[in-house]
Amino acid sequence: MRLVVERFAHNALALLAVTTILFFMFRLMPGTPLAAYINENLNADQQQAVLEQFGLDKPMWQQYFIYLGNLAQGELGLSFFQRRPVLTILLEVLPNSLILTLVSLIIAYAFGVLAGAWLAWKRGSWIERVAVPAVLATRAAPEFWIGMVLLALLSFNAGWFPSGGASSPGMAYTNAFQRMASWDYLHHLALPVLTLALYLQGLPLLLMRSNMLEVMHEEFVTMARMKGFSEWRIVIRHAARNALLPVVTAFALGVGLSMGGNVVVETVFSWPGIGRLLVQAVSVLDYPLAQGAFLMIALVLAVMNFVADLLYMVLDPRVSHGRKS
Amino acid sequence: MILEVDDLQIHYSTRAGPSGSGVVRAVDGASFAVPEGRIVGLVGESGCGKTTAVRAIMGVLAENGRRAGGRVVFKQQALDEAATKKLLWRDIAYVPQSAMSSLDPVYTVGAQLVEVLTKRGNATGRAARARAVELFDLVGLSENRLRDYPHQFSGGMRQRAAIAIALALEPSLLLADEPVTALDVIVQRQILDMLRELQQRLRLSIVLVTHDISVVAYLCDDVVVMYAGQVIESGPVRDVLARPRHPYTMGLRNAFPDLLSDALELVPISGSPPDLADPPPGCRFAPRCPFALAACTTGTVAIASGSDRTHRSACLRDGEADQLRKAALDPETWLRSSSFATS
Amino acid sequence: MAALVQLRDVVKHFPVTRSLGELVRGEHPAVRALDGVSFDIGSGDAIAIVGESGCGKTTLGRLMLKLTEPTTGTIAFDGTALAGLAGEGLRGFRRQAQLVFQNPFDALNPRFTIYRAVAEPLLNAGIDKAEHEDRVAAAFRRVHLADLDRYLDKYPHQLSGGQLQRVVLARALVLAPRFLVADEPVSMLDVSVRAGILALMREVRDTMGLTAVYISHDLALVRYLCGRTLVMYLGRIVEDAPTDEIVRRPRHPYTQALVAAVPVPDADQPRVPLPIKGNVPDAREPPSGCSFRDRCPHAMTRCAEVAPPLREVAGGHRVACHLELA
Amino acid sequence: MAERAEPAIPTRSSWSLLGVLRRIVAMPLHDPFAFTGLVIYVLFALVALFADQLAPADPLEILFTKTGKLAANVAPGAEFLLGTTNLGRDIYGELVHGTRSALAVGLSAAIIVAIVGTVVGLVAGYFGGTTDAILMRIADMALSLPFLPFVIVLTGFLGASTSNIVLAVALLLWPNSARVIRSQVLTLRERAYVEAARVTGASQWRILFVHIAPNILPLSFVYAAIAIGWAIITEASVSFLGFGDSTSVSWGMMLQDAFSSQALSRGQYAWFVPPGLCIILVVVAGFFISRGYEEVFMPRLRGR
Repeated sequence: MRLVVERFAHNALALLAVTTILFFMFRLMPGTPLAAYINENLNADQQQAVLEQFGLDKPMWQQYFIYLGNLAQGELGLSFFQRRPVLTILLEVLPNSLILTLVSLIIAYAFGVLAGAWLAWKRGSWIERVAVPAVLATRAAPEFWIGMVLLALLSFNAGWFPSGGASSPGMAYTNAFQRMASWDYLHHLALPVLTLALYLQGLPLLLMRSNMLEVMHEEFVTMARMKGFSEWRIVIRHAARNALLPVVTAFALGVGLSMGGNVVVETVFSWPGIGRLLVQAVSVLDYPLAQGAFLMIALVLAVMNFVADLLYMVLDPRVSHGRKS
Repeated sequence: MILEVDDLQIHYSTRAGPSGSGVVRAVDGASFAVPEGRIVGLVGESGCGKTTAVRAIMGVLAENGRRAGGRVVFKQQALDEAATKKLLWRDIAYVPQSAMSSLDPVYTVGAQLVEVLTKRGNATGRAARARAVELFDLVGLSENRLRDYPHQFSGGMRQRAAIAIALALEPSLLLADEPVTALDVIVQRQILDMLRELQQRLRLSIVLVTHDISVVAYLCDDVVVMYAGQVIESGPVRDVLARPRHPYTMGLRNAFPDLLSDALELVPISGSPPDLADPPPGCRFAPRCPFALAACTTGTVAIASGSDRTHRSACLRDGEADQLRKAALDPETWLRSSSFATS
Repeated sequence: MAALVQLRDVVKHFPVTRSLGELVRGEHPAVRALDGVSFDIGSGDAIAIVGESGCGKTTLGRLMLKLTEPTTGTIAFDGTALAGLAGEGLRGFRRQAQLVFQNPFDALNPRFTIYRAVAEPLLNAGIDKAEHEDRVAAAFRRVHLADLDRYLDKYPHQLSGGQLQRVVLARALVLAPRFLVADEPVSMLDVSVRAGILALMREVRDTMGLTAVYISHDLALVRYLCGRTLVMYLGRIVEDAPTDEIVRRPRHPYTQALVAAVPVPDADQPRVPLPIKGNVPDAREPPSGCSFRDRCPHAMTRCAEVAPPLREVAGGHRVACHLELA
Repeated sequence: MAERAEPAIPTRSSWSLLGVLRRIVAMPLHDPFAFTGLVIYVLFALVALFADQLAPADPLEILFTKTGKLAANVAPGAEFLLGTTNLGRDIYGELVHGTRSALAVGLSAAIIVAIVGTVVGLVAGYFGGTTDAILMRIADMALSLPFLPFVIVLTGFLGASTSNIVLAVALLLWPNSARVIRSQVLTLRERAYVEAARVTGASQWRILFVHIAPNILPLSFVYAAIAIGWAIITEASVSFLGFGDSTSVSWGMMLQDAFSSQALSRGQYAWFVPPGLCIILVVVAGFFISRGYEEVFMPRLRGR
């Protein structure tokens, strides 16, 4: 329990630090600080409202606390261009990003863990000698480029998948849930998921492989062998269970990391997610929206960091159960 | 005899170096037997092959190791790989040196005990849990520690838990590899006393691998002394320690501290054990032996029994054992190393 | 004879990570590695510090070499308090006090040749480079690594454990120190090699007139090295006496158990039951009063109330036990 | 006594840091992975050096056919090895010149990461205490920033220049190496031979630089090699998103051009496949080299 609180505090502090960095980044940008919040396209009333809301006429340190207060209430300002509250826009696209990320991560990790364990078992074979450099190459490939190649081959050339977006034009749904459960949505989701999964499987695969190789030499695995257990039981119950520990942490961290990486994949496939939103906002200098999107990604990262810590605690009794004797 | 090891050869392949052939003969023709219901100490210095021999019996050599020859016979049955697999843990169990690294860190000790009982024995879950309580009681651990993880145990308790797991399926032979080496002297004594008591109560036969002849003297009935991959002396502990017949055992006896003896001198054996990738011809101890003759450096010396049939030694000058033993008590003897070492 | 090393009420606490509750209550839990240790080491003496793992003996050795600082209490070397030493004073102390390590395989920098390793103290002490070769050669002769040139350009991994420990000893002796601490100097070595290193340590101690401290868990070995032995239990000295007294007439119940537990290489040894039960308690929460009382066969009510002080019960024999003091 | 042969044994007088450097340089010769990586690096370095000879024309020049029409979307052939873009630029020329910016970005980020990471890791690990706590909290902070979004925001707002990208990458990557180096220093500090150096009176700085740092150097190289890859991928991603430095040719920019001008739907593989392969090759070379170093210098990871 104490550890849980500790890790929570740790991640919360990190998030606070990120928001602080962001605040000063926007203030220290070239031009007047006002430029970051007020766009000449807004009418006078709107400008006045923003001025007051963010305390832009007050000293910097007061602005900082007003900013934190606003954040705490989910008040992220108005988008310059959409003229809508930033939070509303973010919440609209967030599910798309989360679905994309989670689905591809689950596929990537399920595959990576199994294939990694298998490669460890195949150690010294020609398969391993070919597979390891090949997997390294998938880690070295830019995600967006994988997406481009898949798009050209499977969408434009073969015509199997739509080339972008989250739903075909003209489709109407009664609610968001129904839309996401539809075949059309899944059809659009497939290529971005494939791209991300292809990129993401490398880390769990290589991690699992090297952990397995290491754990297989642990004395407790040899002991399991001496006890006469079946090879299956030794590999799964003892070796893989221990080798999995660091991979689980990597999974939760991967959610946060790939939320960042999604930026490019979402752009390639015009996937209406938070990453694409960030890119669009930055390119049109829509500061409130860019800041909001960035913070949302940072928040997901912090939450997933915390989940990673919790998972590790659950899985590793050396962390969760203190020393007794 | 419950266990007979005959001419066992274990080779490790290593990258060929300038000095070696690339094959390390870790165990090179070792033979010994374990009589039913006795505790046999397998002693020797690091790298003499004692641990390798025991792990070979359990069928778990490192990947670069292989059994290059010899026979292991358990209760009249020759052990090949398949036969070993069937016997493991049910008839022959193992107590490791470091119980910390040999227990799986992510399961409770109780779960690991139950796993053996249900997957290798034929106990049901409920029966296994009841038996686990019994076993913990047997080794002097409280049953509520069954729910604890290995890292929550102290060193001595972990060793007790490892013994409980070894005894789970009521094996008749226990191979214990340095089971008390990492422990403090008081805990060590507690574990040794417990092993002796369990051995008598459960009619166990035990092979105790150790480098410590004091532990052998305290616990064992018989002793097998190994040097450089070979058995050089064996017999009842009383005979071997009081009247060693092989110069190496004599030297070891002189080099070993004794809390109660009046002698205030420890005498080292000069030199160091040979490189097992390129062992010297003849008796492997000859280069360090103060009594070596020219004949010792050629041919091989088989282990042979002397006048009393149970005490065997592998020394060309076995006939002069009594005179050599007297000379060996004089520290001066060991100061001049073998004349064949340098020539 | 004047004391070369003097320890007074030395306490060393290692802080442990605090729980949230302890944090709120403002508590500072700590492992009491040493809990009020006082003794003197006369110039030229050789004493042994004996005890089980976790009793604080290694911490004590590190404190005497100023490798760590005591929480409270004072340690003086040749009349100077170690606490105040810095700069030139500290360098002067380093020239006089040396350490021999437990694990010779780790005590030498794997990237240094044997020559560099042994010459390093000379370099650090600012001794003229022209003298280095001669002094290294002299140190090698002292540890009987006779054919010098065979070793100088070797790296540690090319030597055996016994040879390495001789090199470690040579490095400790190259500055001709007055004080030597040896922490389990032979426990990592093979039995047949141990005796040689022990004999060598005794020899250099005698010829160089060193004051020496041997830290060990092995009473049987200590007997060959030291005239006087301190027995430690949970951070305290429980008995301090000539080694022969400790071995033949131990007075503290813990020492008695320790002596009884040591096996001897004799099949006909007496097998007396151990007069002790249980395990060493958690050093974070030692029992009140005498820290040995919960395992002691003679424990009385008084033992829980007052910690027995270490007092002289016979000439040169000190014991911390109410039974002996009564 | 078995004597293992040690390549390049320094003599009694040699300085050990030099010895380590020599081993670092000699290492790739012993590891097939690292060797491959090194060969790839050397090849790309040669291409970057001789870019003007390999593709003499200005890569941004707009080409016309003999009839005076824009030479747009010409298929690969003898005249244009990889064809031309929709704006009539020679793809092969862009590819060759793009090597320069890729290597420049990669190497400069790697150098910053190696230096900052090593210094911070050494100082935090060796001196510990408050210094350590502060440095590690800063590292935590940098690590909790979402990587690519941060680079995008920084370059998007501060201006799209190569140096800003390098700066952003370095800002986010140093904590990884600093943390690993710090934990390595922590274990080294406990080694008996480091304690031995203290007992024999070695100064703090001598211990840090003579006894500890040489063991850390290979790690710095590992992380530098990885940073090269990350920087190049990041630069490509940022360029692809349109926040790149528009004054120089880069592989990322080529990919952006291809993407935005519908090269994908036209199936102009010769336009967008080669830059991607180049990125993979350079980045994977870094991975190979870092693996090689890990295997040689961190035996724990060695596939026994």
